[in-house]
Amino acid sequence: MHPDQIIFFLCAALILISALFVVISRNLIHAALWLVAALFGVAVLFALLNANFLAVVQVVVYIGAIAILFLFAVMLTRKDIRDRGPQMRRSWWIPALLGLLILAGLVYLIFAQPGIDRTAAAIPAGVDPLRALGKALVSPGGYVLPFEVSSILLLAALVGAVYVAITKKS
Amino acid sequence: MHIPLSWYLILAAALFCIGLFGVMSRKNAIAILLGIELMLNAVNINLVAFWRYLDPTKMAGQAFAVIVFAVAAAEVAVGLALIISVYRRRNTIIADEIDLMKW
Amino acid sequence: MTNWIIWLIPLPPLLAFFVIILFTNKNRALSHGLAVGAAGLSFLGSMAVFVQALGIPEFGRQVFESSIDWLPTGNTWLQIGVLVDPTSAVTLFFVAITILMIFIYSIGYHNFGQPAGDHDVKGLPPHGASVTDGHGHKHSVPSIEPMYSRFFAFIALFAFGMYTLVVSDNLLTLFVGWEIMGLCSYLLIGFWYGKPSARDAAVKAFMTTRVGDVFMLLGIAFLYSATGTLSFGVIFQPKVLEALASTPAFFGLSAAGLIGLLLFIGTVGKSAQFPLHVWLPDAMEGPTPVSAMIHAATMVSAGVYMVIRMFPLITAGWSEGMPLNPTMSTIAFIGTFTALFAATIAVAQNDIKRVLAYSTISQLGFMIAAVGIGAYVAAAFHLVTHAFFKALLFLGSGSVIHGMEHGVLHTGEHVDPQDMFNMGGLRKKMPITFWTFLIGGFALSGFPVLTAGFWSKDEILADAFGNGHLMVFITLAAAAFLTAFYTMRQIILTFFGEPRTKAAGHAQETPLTMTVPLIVLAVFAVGYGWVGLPAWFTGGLVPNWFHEFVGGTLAEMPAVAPFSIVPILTSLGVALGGLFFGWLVYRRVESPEKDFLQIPLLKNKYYFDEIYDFLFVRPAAWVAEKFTYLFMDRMVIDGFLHAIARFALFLGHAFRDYIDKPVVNELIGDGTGKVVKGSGSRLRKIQAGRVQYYMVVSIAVLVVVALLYYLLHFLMA
Amino acid sequence: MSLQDFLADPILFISNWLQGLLVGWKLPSGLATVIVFLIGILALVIFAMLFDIFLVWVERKVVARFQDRLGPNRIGPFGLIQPFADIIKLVIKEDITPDGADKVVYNIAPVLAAVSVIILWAVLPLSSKIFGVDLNVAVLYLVAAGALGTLAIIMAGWSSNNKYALLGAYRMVANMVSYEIPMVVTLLIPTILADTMSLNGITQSQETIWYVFLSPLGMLIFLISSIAELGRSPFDLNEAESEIVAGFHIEYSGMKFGWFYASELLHAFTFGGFVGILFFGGWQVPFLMADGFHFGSFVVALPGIGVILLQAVAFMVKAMIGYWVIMWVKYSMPRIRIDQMLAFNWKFLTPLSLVLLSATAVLTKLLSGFPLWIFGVGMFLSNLLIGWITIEILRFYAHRQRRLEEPLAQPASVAARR
Repeated sequence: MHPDQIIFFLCAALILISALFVVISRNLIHAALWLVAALFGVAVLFALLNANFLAVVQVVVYIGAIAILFLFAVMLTRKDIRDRGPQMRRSWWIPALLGLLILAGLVYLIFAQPGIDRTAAAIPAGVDPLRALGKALVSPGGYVLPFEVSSILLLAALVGAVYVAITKKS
Repeated sequence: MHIPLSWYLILAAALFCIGLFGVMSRKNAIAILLGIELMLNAVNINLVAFWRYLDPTKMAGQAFAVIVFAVAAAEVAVGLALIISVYRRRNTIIADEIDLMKW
Repeated sequence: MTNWIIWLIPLPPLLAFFVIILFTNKNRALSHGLAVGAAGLSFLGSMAVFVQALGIPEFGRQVFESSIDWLPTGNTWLQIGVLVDPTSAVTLFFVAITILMIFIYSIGYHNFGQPAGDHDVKGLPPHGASVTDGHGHKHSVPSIEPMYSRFFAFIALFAFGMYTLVVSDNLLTLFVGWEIMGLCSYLLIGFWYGKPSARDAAVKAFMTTRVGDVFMLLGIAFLYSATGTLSFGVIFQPKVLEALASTPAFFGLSAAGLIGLLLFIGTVGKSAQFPLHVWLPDAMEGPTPVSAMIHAATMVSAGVYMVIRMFPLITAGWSEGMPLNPTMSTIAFIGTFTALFAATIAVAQNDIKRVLAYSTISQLGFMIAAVGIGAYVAAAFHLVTHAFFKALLFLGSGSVIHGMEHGVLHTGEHVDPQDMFNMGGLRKKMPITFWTFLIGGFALSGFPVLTAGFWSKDEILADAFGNGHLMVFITLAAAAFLTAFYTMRQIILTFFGEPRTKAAGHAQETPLTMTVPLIVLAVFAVGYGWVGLPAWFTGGLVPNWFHEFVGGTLAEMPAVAPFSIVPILTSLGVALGGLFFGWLVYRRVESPEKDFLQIPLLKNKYYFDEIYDFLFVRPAAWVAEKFTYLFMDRMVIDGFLHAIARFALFLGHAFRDYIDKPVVNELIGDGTGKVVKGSGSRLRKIQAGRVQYYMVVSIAVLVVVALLYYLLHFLMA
Repeated sequence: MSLQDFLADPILFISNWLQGLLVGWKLPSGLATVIVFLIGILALVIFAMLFDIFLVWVERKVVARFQDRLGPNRIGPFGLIQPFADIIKLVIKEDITPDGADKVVYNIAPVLAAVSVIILWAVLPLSSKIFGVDLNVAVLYLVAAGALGTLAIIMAGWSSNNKYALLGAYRMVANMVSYEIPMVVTLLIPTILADTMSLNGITQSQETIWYVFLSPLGMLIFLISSIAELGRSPFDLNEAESEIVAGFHIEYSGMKFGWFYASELLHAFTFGGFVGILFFGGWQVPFLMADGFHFGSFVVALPGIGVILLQAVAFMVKAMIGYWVIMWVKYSMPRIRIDQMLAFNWKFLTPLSLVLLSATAVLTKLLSGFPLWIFGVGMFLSNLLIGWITIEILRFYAHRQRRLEEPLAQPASVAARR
C-alpha cells in the first residue's frame, strides 16, 4: 500500500461522502459546507496529480468565492435560516435509479477501454507544469483564445449578475 | 505514480452521478446549483487525470480545467443572482414552484 | 452674363410662393418680407437687363437670347429659352416697377400691423376689430386680412407667371406663363371665396378667358404643325413668314392670318375685348391690389403684349401703306369698337372700381386698334404708359376705398364704400391720394403736353389719321372724349363737393406703404410720356427715343406717322373738352337721381351678362342636366356599371357559398385549427414548467436510448 | 553522517537521520517519508504556537505602551509569564455552546480559523534552508489560506445563531472578499519581478535589490489590503464593539475564543512576515552569501548553520517590524464606516493596483535588457509617477466635492482658494 494510494482513498472517501451529504442534507448551509469539503478533497486530488496550480486555484475559486457565494445566497433566500420539511422532490427515487444506471454504464465503458489501468509516467525532467500551463494559456499557439473568451464571459457574468440581483429603486 | 487512471475516472463518474442525482432530486434551486458544481468538479477531475496520465507535456487538460473554473464561477454568479431576484419577486426558490412557463 | 440674369428673373417669386405656402404660412411679416424681397430681386434683375439693353446701340438687331433643349419631339428638340428685345425690355421695365409697387401697396392694403378681427373668418374681407384706447374708449379699427400670407403667395406666383411670359422666347412658355396668370387671377378674384359674388366672378373670369385660351392653343398648335417650331426667333425670319403668308388656310385666310386670328382671340379673352369683356368688371370683386395688378397693369396688358409680339406674324405679307389684311382689320375693328363701347358703359357706373375697369377695357381697345392699323410702336407706347397710370388709378381708388372703409368702421353707418355717390369731399381728407389720383386721371384722359397719356394716345390717333383709317380715327377720338368725361366725373364725384355721407366725412389718409407707391407711380405716369415725345415737338432736337428703341424690334423700322395738325388738335380738343364738360355736368350732381346718364341700358352694360346667360349659360346647363347627367351618366354609363356590379356580386356570392365557406373555412381553416387545438390540449400536459421534470425526462430518454444502443450492439456482435 | 553535514544543513541532516531510523525499523520507505513529514509539520506547528504565545505578550505590552500604560508586569520578568496565565484562564473557563447553535459547525469554526493561519507556515521560508515546502504556487497559496479563513469566520458567525455574530460575519466576509483583489494583484508584482511564485524563489531573487525599492507603491497597497484582510483596525468592522457587540465571535468563550484570538495574532505576525518576504528580501541579510559575508573581495566565512540562523533571525526581525507596523496602525487609527471601507477598496485600491500591475509588467519587459540600476530607477520612478498622478486625481475630486458642498454664497472665496 503506497502512501499515494492511502491519500487517494482518503480523498475519495472524503469527496464521495461529502458529495452525498451535499445532495441529501436537509440544511442547505450544511450542504454548502459539505460541498466545501468535497471541493477541498478534489483540490487535494489535483495536488496528487501534480497540478499544484489547479489545486490552489480550486481552493481559491471554489472555497474562497463560490462556496461563500452559496452561503450568502442561502442566507439571503431564507426567512429563517433552518430548513424544515423534506428537501427531496416526491419522486426522488427516479433520479436515484437513473444516476445508478448511468454510473453503471460509465463504469462499464471505462473498463471497456483498453489500457485503462495504466499508471502515470513520471513528469519528464525539465517540464515545469506550471510554466507550461502559463505559456499554453497565453501563447497564440496554445489556448489564448478560449482563455480570453472565458475572461470575457466572466466579465459579462459579473455585470449580468449585478444587474439581475440589484434592487431597482424606482 | 502508483494509482491507475481508472480509479480517478470511476471516482469522477461517481461524483458526476451524485451531482446529477442532486440536480434532479433536490427541491431547492440553490441545491440544484450545488449539484451542478459537483458535476463540474467531476469533469475537472477527468480533465486533469487525463492530462497527467496521457501526456503531461500537452497542457490541454489543465487549460480546459481552468476554463471550466471560469465557467463555473460565471454560472454560479449569474445563477445565484437569478435565484435571488426570483426569490424577491415570488418569495420562493423551490424549483417546482417557479413554473410560470407552463401551459 | 445678362442671359443668366434673364433666366433668373422669374425665379425669386416662384421660390417665394413655395416657401410661403409650405413654411412661413403662419408668419405674416416673414411672408410679405419674402414676397416683397422676391419682387425686389426680380426688379433689380429686370432693371439690370433694361440698363444693359439701353447701353447697346441697334439693340433690336442684337437682342439677348439663350435657349436650351427641353422636350424631345421625335427627332427634333422643343427648345425653350429667354429673349429680351426692345419690346420685352420696356415691358419688363414697367412690369417690374408696377409689380414691386403693388406688392408694397398690398402690405398696407391688408392692414398689416392691425389687430386680428373680432369675427373675421377666412374667405371674407376683414370686418374690423374693436380696440380700447388708453382712455378706455372702445372704437373699431380695420383688422388684418385673415389669409394675409396666402395673398402674398398668390401674387408672388402671379409675378412669376408674368415674368415668364415677358422673357420667354417662344409661344409655349409664353402660354405657360399666360395660363399661370389665368389661374392666379381665378384664385385672387375668388380670394374672398366667402362672398358668393366673388365666387361667381372667379368662375366667370376663368371660364371666359378659357374660351379665348382654347382658341389660342389651337393657334399655337397650328403654328407648330405649320412651322415645326414655336420660338419667335425662327418664326419671324422673313422666309418663314413668307411661307406662312403664302400657304392658304380656311375661309380665304392665309395660314399666318388664321394663326394670328386664333392667337388674337386669346388676347380678346385675356385683355377683355368686346365679345369676351364681361369678366373684367366682375373681377373687381377681388382685393384692389389684385384689380390693379392683374386687371390693369400686367395681365390684361399681357394680351396686348402678345399681340404686339405676334405683330410680324399678323402683318405677314403686309407693309406700310398697303390696305389692311383681314386679320388686321378684324383686330382694328374689335379694338376700336371696344374702346368706344366700354367708354359708353363707363360713364354710367357708380362703383369707383367698375368705372376704372371699363376704362381699362376701352384703353386696351385703343392699343388693340393701334396694333390692328399697324401702329406697332404706338400700341407698345400706350401699353406702357397705360400700365403706369392705370395701376396708379386703381391703387388710388383702392386707397380711397380703404379710407372710406375706415370711415365706415368709425361711424358704423352701413354704406357701400365703393359707391362714388357715397363719397365726395375726400380732397381734404386724403390729400396725397387726391393729388396722385388727379395726376392719374389726367394722364388717363390725356391732359395735354404734361401727361404720358396725351402723348401715347396722340400717337395712336396720329397713326390712325396718317394711315387714312378715318373711321378708326373718329371712333377713337369719341372714345377719348368719353374717357376724359368719365374721368372728370369720377374725380368730381369722389373728391370735390361736400361729403355726402358721415363715412366720407370720417375718411382718413392711408398709411405710407400705400401712399408711397402712389407717388412713385404718379411720377412715372407723368414722366414716362416724355420718352416718347415726337420729334416735331422738340423741333427735331430730340428724336423720338421710344420710337427709335422699340421700332428697332421689327425687321424694318416702322415709319413715323407724318406730322399733321389734325390729330394734335383733336386730342387736345377731346381731352380738354371732355374734362371741361364733365366738370360742367357733375359740379352739382349730388345723387344718382340727378345724374342724367343713369339710363338702364348703360347701367346694365347693354344687358350683355343677360344675353350671354340666355345664349350660353342656360343651354349649357340644360345640356349638362338633361343630356350629360340624366341620359349619359344615369342611363348609359351607370346602367353599364350596375350590370357589371351585379355580375360581380353574383360571382362573389357563388364563391362564398360554394368554395369559401365549405372548403376554405370549414375544412382547411377550422379543420387545421381543430386538429392543432386538440393535439395541443393533449400535449400541453407535458409542459409542466418544472425544470427538473424536463431534465429527468431527457436523462431518462438518454439512458433508455443508450441501453437500446448497447443491446443492439450485443445482438449484432 | 558527520558533523560537517549537520553544520552544513541541519534540517536535511535531521530528516535524513529520521528517515534512516524509520527504515531501519523495517517500515516501508513511503510510510517513513509520510511519518517524517508529519514530524516536520508537528515541529513547525508547535513552534508557531509557542511563538504565538509570545506574540500575546508582545501585543499586550505594545498596546499598553500605546495607551500610556505599563501592560503586564507582575507575573514573571516583564510579565513574560502573563500569556500562560491567560491561556490557563481560557482553558478552565466554562465552554458554552449557545442554544440553537449549529454544534458541529460552531465547534469546527475556531479550529478552521487557526488552521487557516497555521497552514500559511507551510510555505513560510524562515531561512534559505528552513521551510515547510517550497511550493511553486505559494503566492496563490496565501490567498487560498485566506479563503479558508473567510470560510471559518462565516461558519462561526452563522452557527452562533446570533444576529450580531451573523452581521459581523457578513462584514468580515465582505471585507475579506473585496480586499483580496488588490492583495492578489499586488502579490503578482513580486511574482513578475522574480519570475516565480515560490516565496523562496522570490526571496532569493531579492539578493541584489529589495522589491520595496522597485515597487514601494505595491508594498503600501499590499500592507493596507493585508491589514484589511486581517480584519484589524481601522478595518475591524467585524467586531465593532460599538455596533455589533463583538462580531462573529460574540458567542464564543473559553479556549474557542482563544483560538480566534491566537489565530488573529499569528495571522498578523505572519502577514508581517509576508511583507518582509515579498518586499524586504525575507531572510536576505545584506552581504551575506551562502558561505558567509562578502564585502567586495573581503570574505568572512561562516558555517552553513550560522548562515541559516542569521537568516532566520533576519527574517524574524523583519516580520516583527511588519507586525509592529500593523499594531501601530491598529492602535492609533479610528474605525471607519463600512461603506467608506468598501468604497476605498473598490474605487481606489483596486484600480490603482491594477494600473500598477500593468505598469510593472510593461516596464519589466521594456527594461529587461538594461543594467540593474537603470531597471531599478525606472521602476521606482514609474511608481512615484503613478502615485503622484493618483494624488492629483484625488485632489481634483476633493476640490470638486468641496465646491459642491460649499454654500453658493461666496464663490469668490472659493476661486481665491483655488
